[in-house]
This record gives sequence, C-alpha cells and structure tokens, in this order.
Amino acid sequence: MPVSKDILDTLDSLVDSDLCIMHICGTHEAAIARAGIRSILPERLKIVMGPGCPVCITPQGEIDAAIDLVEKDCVIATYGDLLRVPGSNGSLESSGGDVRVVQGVHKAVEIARREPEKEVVFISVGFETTAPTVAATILTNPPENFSILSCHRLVPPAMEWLLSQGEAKLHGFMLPGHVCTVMGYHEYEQFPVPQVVAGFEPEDILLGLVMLVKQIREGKARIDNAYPRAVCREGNRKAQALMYDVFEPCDVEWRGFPVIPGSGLRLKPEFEQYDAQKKFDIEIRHVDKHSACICDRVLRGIAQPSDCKLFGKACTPRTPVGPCMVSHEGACKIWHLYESRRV
Amino acid sequence: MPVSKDILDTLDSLVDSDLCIMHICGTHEAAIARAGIRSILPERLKIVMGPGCPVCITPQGEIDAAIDLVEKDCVIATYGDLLRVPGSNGSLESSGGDVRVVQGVHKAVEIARREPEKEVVFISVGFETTAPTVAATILTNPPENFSILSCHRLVPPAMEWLLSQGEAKLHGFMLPGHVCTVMGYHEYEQFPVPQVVAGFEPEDILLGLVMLVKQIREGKARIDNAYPRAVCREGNRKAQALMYDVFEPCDVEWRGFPVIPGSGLRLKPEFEQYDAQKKFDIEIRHVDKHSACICDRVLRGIAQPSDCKLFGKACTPRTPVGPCMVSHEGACKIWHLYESRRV
Amino acid sequence: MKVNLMHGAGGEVMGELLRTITNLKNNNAGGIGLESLDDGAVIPINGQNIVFTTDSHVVSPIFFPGGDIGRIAVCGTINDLAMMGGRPIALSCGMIIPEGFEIADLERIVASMDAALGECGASLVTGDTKVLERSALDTIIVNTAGIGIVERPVRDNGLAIGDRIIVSGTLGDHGVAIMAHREGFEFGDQIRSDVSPLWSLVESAMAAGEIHAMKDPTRGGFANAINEMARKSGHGVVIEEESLPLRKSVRSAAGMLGIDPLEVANEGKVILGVKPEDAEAVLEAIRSHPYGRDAAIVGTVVEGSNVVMKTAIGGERFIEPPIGDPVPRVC
Amino acid sequence: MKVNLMHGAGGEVMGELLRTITNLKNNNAGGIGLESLDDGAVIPINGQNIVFTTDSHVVSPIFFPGGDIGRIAVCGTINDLAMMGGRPIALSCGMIIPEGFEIADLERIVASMDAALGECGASLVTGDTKVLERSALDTIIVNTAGIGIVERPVRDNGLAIGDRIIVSGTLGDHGVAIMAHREGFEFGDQIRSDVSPLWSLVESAMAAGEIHAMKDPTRGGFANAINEMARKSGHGVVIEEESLPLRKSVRSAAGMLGIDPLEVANEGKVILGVKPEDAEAVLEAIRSHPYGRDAAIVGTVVEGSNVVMKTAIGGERFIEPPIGDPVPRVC
Amino acid sequence: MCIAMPAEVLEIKDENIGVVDFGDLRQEVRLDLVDVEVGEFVLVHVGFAIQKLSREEGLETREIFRQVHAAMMEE
Amino acid sequence: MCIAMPAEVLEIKDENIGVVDFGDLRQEVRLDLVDVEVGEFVLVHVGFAIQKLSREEGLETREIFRQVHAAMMEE
Ligand code: SF4
Ligand code: SF4
Ligand SMILES: [Mg+2]
Ligand SMILES: [Mg+2]
Ligand SMILES: [Mg+2]
Ligand SMILES: [Mg+2]
Ligand SMILES: [Mg+2]
Ligand SMILES: [Mg+2]
Ligand SMILES: [Mg+2]
Ligand SMILES: [Mg+2]
Ligand SMILES: [Mg+2]
Ligand SMILES: [Mg+2]
Repeated sequence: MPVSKDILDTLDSLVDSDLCIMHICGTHEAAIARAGIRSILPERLKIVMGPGCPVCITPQGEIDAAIDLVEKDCVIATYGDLLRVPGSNGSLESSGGDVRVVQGVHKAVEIARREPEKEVVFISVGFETTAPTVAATILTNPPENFSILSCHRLVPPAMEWLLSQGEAKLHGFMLPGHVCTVMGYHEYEQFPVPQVVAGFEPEDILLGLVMLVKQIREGKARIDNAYPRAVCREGNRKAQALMYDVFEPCDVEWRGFPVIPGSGLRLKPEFEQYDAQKKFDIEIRHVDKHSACICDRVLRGIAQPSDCKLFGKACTPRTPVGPCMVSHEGACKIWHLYESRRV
Repeated sequence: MPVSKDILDTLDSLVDSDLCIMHICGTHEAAIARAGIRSILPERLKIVMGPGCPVCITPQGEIDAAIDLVEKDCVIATYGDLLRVPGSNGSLESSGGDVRVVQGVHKAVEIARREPEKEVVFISVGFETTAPTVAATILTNPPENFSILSCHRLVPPAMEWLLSQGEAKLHGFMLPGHVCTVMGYHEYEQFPVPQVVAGFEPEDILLGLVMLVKQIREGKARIDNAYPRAVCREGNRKAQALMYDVFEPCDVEWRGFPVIPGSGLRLKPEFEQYDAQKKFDIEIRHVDKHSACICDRVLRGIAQPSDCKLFGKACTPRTPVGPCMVSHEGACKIWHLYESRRV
Repeated sequence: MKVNLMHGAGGEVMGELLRTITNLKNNNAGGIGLESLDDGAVIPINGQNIVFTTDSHVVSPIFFPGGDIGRIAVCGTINDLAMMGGRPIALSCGMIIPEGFEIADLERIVASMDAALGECGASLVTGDTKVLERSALDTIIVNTAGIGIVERPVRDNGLAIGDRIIVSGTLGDHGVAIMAHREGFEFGDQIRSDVSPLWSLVESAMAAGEIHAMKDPTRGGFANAINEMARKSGHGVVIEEESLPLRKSVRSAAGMLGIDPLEVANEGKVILGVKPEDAEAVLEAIRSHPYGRDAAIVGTVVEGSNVVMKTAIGGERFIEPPIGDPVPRVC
Repeated sequence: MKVNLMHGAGGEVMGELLRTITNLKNNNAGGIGLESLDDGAVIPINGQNIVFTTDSHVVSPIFFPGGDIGRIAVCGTINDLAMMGGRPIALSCGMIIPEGFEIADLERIVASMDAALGECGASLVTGDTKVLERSALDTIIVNTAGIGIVERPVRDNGLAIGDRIIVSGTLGDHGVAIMAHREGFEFGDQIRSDVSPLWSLVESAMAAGEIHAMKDPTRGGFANAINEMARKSGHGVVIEEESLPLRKSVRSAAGMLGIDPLEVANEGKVILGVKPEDAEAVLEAIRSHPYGRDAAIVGTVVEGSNVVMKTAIGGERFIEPPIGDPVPRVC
Repeated sequence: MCIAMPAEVLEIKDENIGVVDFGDLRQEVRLDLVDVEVGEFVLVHVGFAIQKLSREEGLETREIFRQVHAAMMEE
Repeated sequence: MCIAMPAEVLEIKDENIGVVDFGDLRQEVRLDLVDVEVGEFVLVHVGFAIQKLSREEGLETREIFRQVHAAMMEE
C-alpha cells in the first residue's frame, strides 16, 4: 500500500495528456477490475482490453466442434472457463454430455488411462502460456483413446494484424506477462509502439503503467520489463522447444477477426493420432456472428461495450449474445459488473 | 353369501375321504387366497397349485434373453408381472434399461409407431388365453421396428407330461377357466382323470369343487363345466384360428420341467420378421436352477413350499430364489403370505 | 448392503432401512419423538404442544386426475398433523427442481398448494429451492414440513380391544388413479385421486367422540396402515370385507390392473380407532363432512396380533402389509 | 420458459424463480412469513414466537474434508434458526435416496447428524424417507426443517446507518474445499469445510450487544449475503478488503481455481450488523467462541444502495452477487 | 396370464375397437377375436375381448348349482 | 489462459513431478517445462511449472520502481 501510493503519485504527475493503453491479457483485466485500479488512475489515463481472453477469441465453430464430439459420445475434458461459452446451439454445460472440468491436460490423460473404454478429447485452448503444457504431455505418449481439439492461438500475429489496421487510437501496449514468461518478449520488438511487460499484482500493473507512460512521454518505442522476476527477453527456451516439437503454426480465424496467418497451432503430422479433428472427422465451421454484436470491435479496441446496442438489454451476463459477455474476463461482462453501476 | 353357504354345506356333506385337487391357473390361486377359500373348505379337501403361473414356468433363460435385448438398446415392452422375475443376473426392473409396462401387445405396437427410431420388443408370455391377442396384432401389420420374443406355453402338453409322471397323488383337476374360454375343453377329454372347468368368482370355484368332488365320488372321469357363461366345449374358434395362422407348436423347456414336446408356440416362417430372437440373434440358454430350490416339484404338485429347505430362510418374497417366490401367484409367495402365519 | 426400491415401499423391508435412519440419540424433544415413527412428533413448548411432521413428495405424473404434486405436498403434511390431532398452522416447502422444468408447471403447482392451504387455514411460511442438473434428477420433488398445535395428541398406537375401526371414505382412489394414468390405461377423469386436506373432518370427528388412534393410509394403502396400527397397539384387528367402502370404478380398474385396492395409497382418507360407544356418533360426524360421505365402520379391535379379513364368502385371510410397490399385472 | 441451473444459484436470476414459487396468498401465519425471504419464518403461537425454516441439501461429494451431507443438513437448519435469533429445538428430516446407495454411508450420515444435533441440544424428532430409481436420481438429498423459539427475532433487513459489519470467521472455506475436492485438486485435508452449528455462538453474541441484522453466507457466499442484507435494509455497505478474514490456504487455492472466495458458500459463518457502540463487545464475545476465533469487523453501513469494497491498493469496486455457481478456471 | 374381466359393449368403432363398460369404468378394447354387437357382454383380457358372455348362461351357473344341490339332497 | 501462481518447490519425484507450496497449500505439479531444484520458486499454470522465479529479481521489481521514481523526481 505505501509502495502503490508512491507509484500512483508518480503516475499522477506523469500523465498530462489523454492516454489510452491496451492490454491483451484476460488475467490483466481481472486483476485491474478486482483491485479497482481504474478507480484510482489519473483521469486522463484509460486502459482498454484487446483480444486477450482465450474464451472471447475462440470462434463459435470451435465450440460447435466440441459439441459434435459430445454427440459422438466422447468424454470431453476441458478448463472450466469453456463450459458456458455459447456455440451456435447451447454450450458444453448444457449439452448433456459427459463433460469434465480438469485442472490441466495431464488430468485429461489420467481420465483416458482410467477409463480405457471411452474416448477422451481434451479441448485445448490457450496462448503460448498453455500450449507447451499440452506439448509436453503429448510427448509422454498418452493412450490411444486420448486426443485433443487444438484451438490454440499465438499473440504476436494478432498484434501485428491489429497494428496493421491502424483503427484504434492506442498510445501503448501492456504485454501479457505470462505469455512472455514462456516466450520472452523479443518477438514483440518488431512492433514500433511503446510496450511494457507487466505482472499481475496491483503493484505490478501500476509499475507497468508508470514505465509505459514514461516511455511514451520520452517519445520512444521499446519494450520495458516491469516483471523481471518471471520474464526475461528470451523466455523459457525449453518450453518453446517442446511447443515447436509438437505443434506448427497455422492460419486460423479469431472471433471478431478474420483469418490471421500463422496465428494458430496445429499438431505436426507425426502426432496426427492425437488430433481429434482427424480422428473423429470433425469440421470446424465458420459461423457468422449475431448481426448487432460488436465484440469484434470491442476486441480490436475501437469500441467500448457500452457502445453496443445490445449491451445490458438483449445481452446480459445471464443471456450472453457475444463471447465478451460470457467469459469472466470478457470486456462486456466485466463492464457490466463493475462499470455499469458506476456511470 | 347365501348361495356360497349352500354350496359349502353341500361340499361338506360330499367330502368323506382325503381328496387332493390340482388347479393349474395362477388366477385361480389368487382368487382362492383372496377369498380365503382354503379356510372354509372341508378339512379333508386340499387344493394344490400346478404349473399354472406363466411367470413361474418361464425359464431363467428367457428372462436372460430379454435382458440381452435391453443390452442391445431395445425398448422392452411387457406385462408388469414379468418385471421382477429374476434371471441369472437380476431382473428386467433392475436392468436399468428402457422397460415399459403395457396393458397388452397392441400398446407395444403403439409405442413402436410413436417412436420409429427405436426397436421395440414385446416379451410375449402367456398361455392360450393370451397368444391369440398377439396373433391378431401380428396380423395387423405392425411396423418394422416391432418384434416379439415368443415365450408362450400351451397347457394340454404340460398336463399330459404331468399325468405321465404319475408321481402326485391327485384326485382331480380344476381346468383353467380362461384358457378354456378360448380353447374350449375338448382337448382335455383325452385325459382319463376327473376334471372341471371353473370360473374365478369365489362361488365359481366352490361350484367347480362341488361338481368335481361329486364326479370323483361317482368314480367317473369326464369334464364338467362350472363356467358355462364363458366356456363352451369348442371355445372361441375365431381366436384359435388366428392363433394357428401366426404361431406353430414347438418343443420347449418349462421351468421345473424338462423340454415338453409341442408345448410352446413359435412364429411361423412367414412372420419371421417379427421374431426378436432371429432379428437380434438372441439365443435362449438353458440355466440350471439353484440346487436346493424345489420349485420344479412344487409345480408338479409333489411337494409343498414348506418342504423346501430354503423356504422362509434364504428364500423370501424379498430375496426370492425360485420363481415361485416371485410371482404374485407363485405357490411359495402365496404360501409365505397367507399360510406361514397360520400354521 | 445397498438401498433398493423395496426399501422405499413401506412394510417390513422399509422398517429395516428406518432402523438405520432413525438410529439417533438426539431423537426426542420431550414429547413424542422420532422413535415412535408416528405420523408426526409432539414437542411441548411452555405448556403448548407443538406437532411437527414432514414428507417428501415424488409423483408421476405430476398432474393427474383429481390433483397434482402441489396439492399432495400440502395435504400430505396437513393430514399427518391432523392424524396427531393437530390443527395445522404453518408449512415449510423445499422444492427440488430438475433443470428444464417448465415454469408454467411450477406456477400451476404453487397455485394448487395455495388452494389446499386456503381450505384449512394454514400458511406456507418458509421455503427453499434447489435446481439440479437434468442428469442428476429427472422429476420435481416437493418436501413439506408442518407445525400445528394440539391439546391431547392422538397416536397411531392407541387401539384398545373392542374399538371400532372407521375409514373416512372409499379406499384406493389415489393409487389406482395414479397407476392407471401412468400405465396408459386412459381412463381420463373416470377415476380421480382423493387428495384432500382432512383437518376439519378430523376436528369434527374428535369433537364427536373418543378417538384412540388415527393414521392416514398413504404409501402401502389400507393394508399397510391397519397392520401398523395393530402391531404398534399390540392387538389384532378383524375387518369385514363387505363393509369396506370401494368405488365401483376403482374396483373395476383394480381388477383390470390386477392389483389390490387395499394396497395402494390414499391421500385423503383417515383410519380411526374409536371407543365402541362413540363409533356411531363419530361416523355420523365424519359422514356429514364433504370428504367423509362414504365413511364406514369396517372392523373391530380384538385380542391377537394379526389383521384378519372376513371375506364375503365367509372365509378368512390375513391382510398383509404389501412388499414393494404394486405393479400392474395380467395374471 | 424453463428452469435452468442459474435459477438455483442465487442472485437476481434465482429471485425471478422465487417470485413464482412464493406467489401464494396463504404465506404468513401472523409473524414473519414467506414474503420476507429471510433465513426463516416467525409464528406467534399463544404469546410464544416459534421460528421455522427449511433447506434441502445436495452436496457433491457427500463426504468431504471437514464434514458430510449429514452435518450440513443439520447445521444449515440450526444456523437459519439461529440467524433469526432462535434457539433450535427440533428438526425434521426428509431423506431422498437413490436406489443403490450404500447403507454403510447412510449410517455415517446419520451418525454425523446426531453429533451435530448433540452440539447444540436440538433433536431430530420426525422424518420421511423416499427411495427413487437410479434413473430418476443420482445423489442423496437431505431436507431438514427446524423449529426454534425466540423472544425478539433478528431480521436480515435491519441494518442501520453506522452499524459495523462483523463476520464470525474466515470466508470461503466450505466452498473452496468442496470445489477443490470435486475437481480433483487433491488437497486432501489441507482445506476443510467450516460446517458447524452456530447457535451458541449467536447466543453469546446476542447477549453481548445489540444486533440489528444477521444472515449466514451460504449459497453465493459473502458477496451474495451482504448484498441481500444491504438491499433489504435500503442502505449501502463499505467493506475493507484488508480486514476480511481469509485463510492463507484458501486464498492460495482460490487463486489456483481462479475463483473469488467471497462468492462461494460458507456453512459455519454468520454476518452480523451490530450497533456501532456494541461492535467491540460483540466481536469479543464471538472471538471467545471456538467457532469464532477469526471473527473480524469488516465494514460499515452507509447511505446508498451498493456494497463497495475498498481494495488494499486504495481502489474501490463493487461487490456484486454472483451469477451462477462459480466454475474453476485457468484464465 | 388369465386375469379377465366381464364388460358390456357400448359402442363399436372401425378397426375392431369397442368401447366397453367394466362397471362405472369405460375403456377401449380390441374386438379382433370376437364378433359382437352393442349391448352384448364380453370377457376382456390384456385389452382384447376374448369371448362373448351370455347373460343367460351366467344366470345358468346358479341354476347348475341348484341342480347339483338338489341332486345331492335327493341322494 | 494466464492464471499462474508462484510456489516453492519442496520435493522432486521421478517422472518430472514436484511437490510445491503455494502458501499453506501443497500440491503436485508437473516439472516437464523447467529445470529446478528443491528450494527454488516456480510459476505454476494449469498444473505445470512454466518458469523459474528468481527471488532476487522479485526484489528487484521494487528496485526498478524506486529508480523510476527517483528519475522522475530528478526531472
Ligand atoms: S454487449 Fe454482448 S452483443 Fe454487445 S458486444 Fe458485448 S458481447 Fe457482443
Ligand atoms: S421356497 Fe424358494 S427356493 Fe424353495 S421352492 Fe419355493 S421358490 Fe424355490
Ligand atoms: Mg401418515
Ligand atoms: Mg409425515
Ligand atoms: Mg405422510
Ligand atoms: Mg435455503
Ligand atoms: Mg396418529
Ligand atoms: Mg440462511
Ligand atoms: Mg432455510
Ligand atoms: Mg440455509
Ligand atoms: Mg412419510
Ligand atoms: Mg436473520
């Protein structure tokens, strides 16, 4: 508290123009909301959320594919986050199938070993933080009745696409601390914008903001590291190597975005037997979004949830229309919970 | 009551030696027990139950076959009577399958029409009273997803086998009134024993006993008809014709009896498509009975339930070992309920 | 050992399960407690006798000719209070609802509860609601508990030799209606459940004479209840078959279903053991109540330990508590 | 419209369902009735206030570190009585058991109920048992109702401006223990449910000072209960994040599970709104009780209509009632 | 397999379906096995009329008994 | 997908399994992605240690802030 008070004073004295910072990590959003950080920032400093919640950016077609697997009597193992995300026709939770929440991919493999008469499919979502855990597990030779539906995403291609749009008025980026823990931040040096790597304690975030605002004021575009206890420039090389042993990049659609080249991960041919899409002949279909939902623009940082005509009316946390209203870290849900009453 | 008092007086005056009468109809047994008839009979007149309860004489193998059909995901339609009959490994009730109690075979066909995506198998038990209803239904062209497991039995071949054993000391037979309603009683004229056809009201039974005792006293062996309002010598010819249009006799095992020639009914070849045994490749296996159960001898009239070592100990209505303890009309269950406390 | 369906169907088997479930030291608050397994408990609080009872209700179908699960849930508890001689005051309601249940059906159930409460001046004052996954539960369950007040509690074990047994109306209506409806016999409204709140009937019966025992013949029917009353009182009972009130339609349907109407549930009937001198007066009082028009004296308490039926034909047989729920049958 | 799981998870959605279920004319027996949706009802009977409450309990797993469904079923009802200021006297128990349930497990559950009853001098005096087919129900359900007596009932809507908010101990223990166990996190005994009967704690708190409102933060946790108390009282509440008692292990586990420990159930905690002058004395009384050692003053009642948390870092955020049961998550 | 109940035929529909009265209780039954007319009595088993009942012969049962009884008395 | 918690490694079992302490809470985690020793700190995500944490650099965070702050004050 004394430290954060000092940081806040510093931040106050640094911000003397309207600044807008984008973070691209759902866990950053959750930490900001939980600590009430927006309530103590200088008035002219805004933080917005980019495409950083893996639930938000998972297209409807991938949920539909998971439900197709339910209908093929597979046991579905997945993170709790995914349970309530609406596909075209209900969610995994409402599918009536044998859907098990697991802590991680290794627990899904344990299920497959314990219940050899069943087909167990792990719905494998997540960024570079998560993909190496799946890779390491695939390399431990899981049983034949285990497979994954790979829905992974990589951050830098999305950021590249975002910057190439040039739509949003963003003064700087707060990079996802745990993605960088694994990947380091050298990949982001290609982007000519002010960036900072930040951790997830309230003080980490405040410190990141101070460093970023200072950089902006200096007129520089480099990457500062406000999370050195976990992140170094090169990241965890062992994890990276395992990830690229098992996966290779592919072109893939993001919810709200078009197909972004090289932004997904698919199993390499030698691990094809673990690919649920091939094993069960499942197709991931493109599904058009609800016409009025502006999740895509919210995720690109060019609109706020409250700009959406459906927000708080047709679309509420109970009756989510878009994915941003589903995920705990979805911008619309958080906005609804913490912001709507304040305005 | 005044009438039955008169009949009873008559019976009392007629019985002056030890007489043992066998009836071969579960419904007779139920009526006798319900009206407390044994409590008012002359002391020297005994009524015992023969192989007249279709549940009791259905061998374990036929229940096992029905449960095999459950495991092939068939909807099983059957009479409530069959629900709790133990096979080698549990009953239809405990099988966890989709087992529906129906009033008659036509209701099973209705299920098949209503749920065309399912296979509906009717477990078709019963004597000549019941078989014609199934035949008439088969002739109405049921849908493709309907079939039957034919477990029917015919009475005269069993009676012939019983008489050929010569084990029991029986003075006369009370013929099953409703079997005779359909078949008449001319088939029984071959048997050189005193016989009477009786109905199911307490007075009907008492009257039948009077007529039978009188016949025995006369030293005759004919068939008297104490149930003329429903039974005539030739029976219901239309029903008989329909039955033999669809079914043909076959050799079949009875529980407690060996294979009795011509005592079963199977679908004629032209109705093969409705034969669940062929359709689902189900085999009816012979299952050896529990070593100490004397159901076979109880059903043959040469032992009473209380002669069984298991009676009331290992075998109770709650934990039935033999079929005679399962059926409402099983000799052992009735004995347990109505007799054990009296002795 | 595992619980099976027989454990829930009353009778001797259920008794075994109950011995497990009621094996508590803290089972009595100073009056009539769990150990008595009566229709309800009695708790003296500052000179006032509070009656307390509970039942959970599962019915298939939930709407049936003559009533629904809501009416049963209220009447079942009102009647258990009444069986102790208690005036019903307040009910609680625990609803356990499977996901996917129609809210419109819930509205009908609640309206039906309200109507039954209104009939006897009781109120539903506290509740709880749980929603379970479709995969965990496939039917609604309604638990009610109730409290009432009573001056002199009536037990189910108070039968005395010579007492006349009265039933307040036709037997088997509810059980036969439910079973026929469930098994697709399509009798429509020809057979209706008797589900009704009996407090005012019981109140006028108590005013008319000395009642030694009362019980409502619900699960297991008349056969089960009269055996329990006899066993707990340590006496025998003789029932006259011809005096038992049975609706003709119920008799016909029971014949078709192959079941004994004495073995199925009633939801609006009471069995009373009445001092012989008062039997006619009590019968008269019951008959003048709309729910008691078919009441009859059906038997007498005697020495012994069995319930025996004198049949119409002059025979005798035992009336036994049924084992397991009856199943319709054709033979 | 159909019932869904959200309808059972507390909060606003549940409120809609409750409006349907509590839509009765006969909803009050002269005291505090169903309309108040408090922890229980109050019924004045001949100058005596009877408190009455019910809850149905479904817990997965049924045995968990720190307790089992039997202990919860007893404590839940004891505590709802206590929340009204009521001394618990007698409980009813409706058991609904799936076919195939182990009788040995039933014995353990009953023994656990007996122990909890013994702790607070209440008795289980009446009960009911139903057995359902495996296909209809896959878990045991235990309903309890309870009656108690109270001189001056305590409501959940009585917060006054300036009142201090006290919680009787660490928050989230039960919910986190259950969730971690259910989701296979294998913490063993490191996190234990707090399930406990609170009557004697509440009794000494009431003796120590003036309590304006009480509620037990069960389903929906502290977040739900404090919002309900604020809404019903028509005031706002400010909570100090740093004063909230949280076990370190629970904080760690909640972090791993990605859930907020304020949004999960407690089964042995009470939230009290206490007259400011009496707050320290009440805190002292609670702390001297074995179940209240970690009690703390966590906030203050203010003008307004929101529950606001002052965060450790000096920010502010709303504490909202959770929507739906929390699900463990990794992002 | 022999529970059967007497009933009066009240109405005959096409496809061999009859509405019968079992005694304050009406139900549809199949008439495939019998040729009957409205007003006649049938014996119903598993939802099928299995035979016609003659009221006269019903009465005759009592008559048979009376004969038997009378014969006895003569002995 | 980025909730991760710091933990201290208490024990290392074969097959790359470590027992770690999250703060009054022990659990087994997978060590496939890191090379660590008992006593070191790791960051755990979905049951896997994804990186080692250095206590010194943790302390250093505050140091960085102080530098930033100091630099500011000089401006
Ligand atoms: S409020 Fe709902 S519909 Fe609108 S952008 Fe957000 S998620 Fe989409
Ligand atoms: S008592 Fe049981 S074992 Fe013995 S003969 Fe009868 S059914 Fe068989
Ligand atoms: Mg009762
Ligand atoms: Mg009760
Ligand atoms: Mg009851
Ligand atoms: Mg509740
Ligand atoms: Mg009583
Ligand atoms: Mg409460
Ligand atoms: Mg309650
Ligand atoms: Mg409660
Ligand atoms: Mg009960
Ligand atoms: Mg309260």
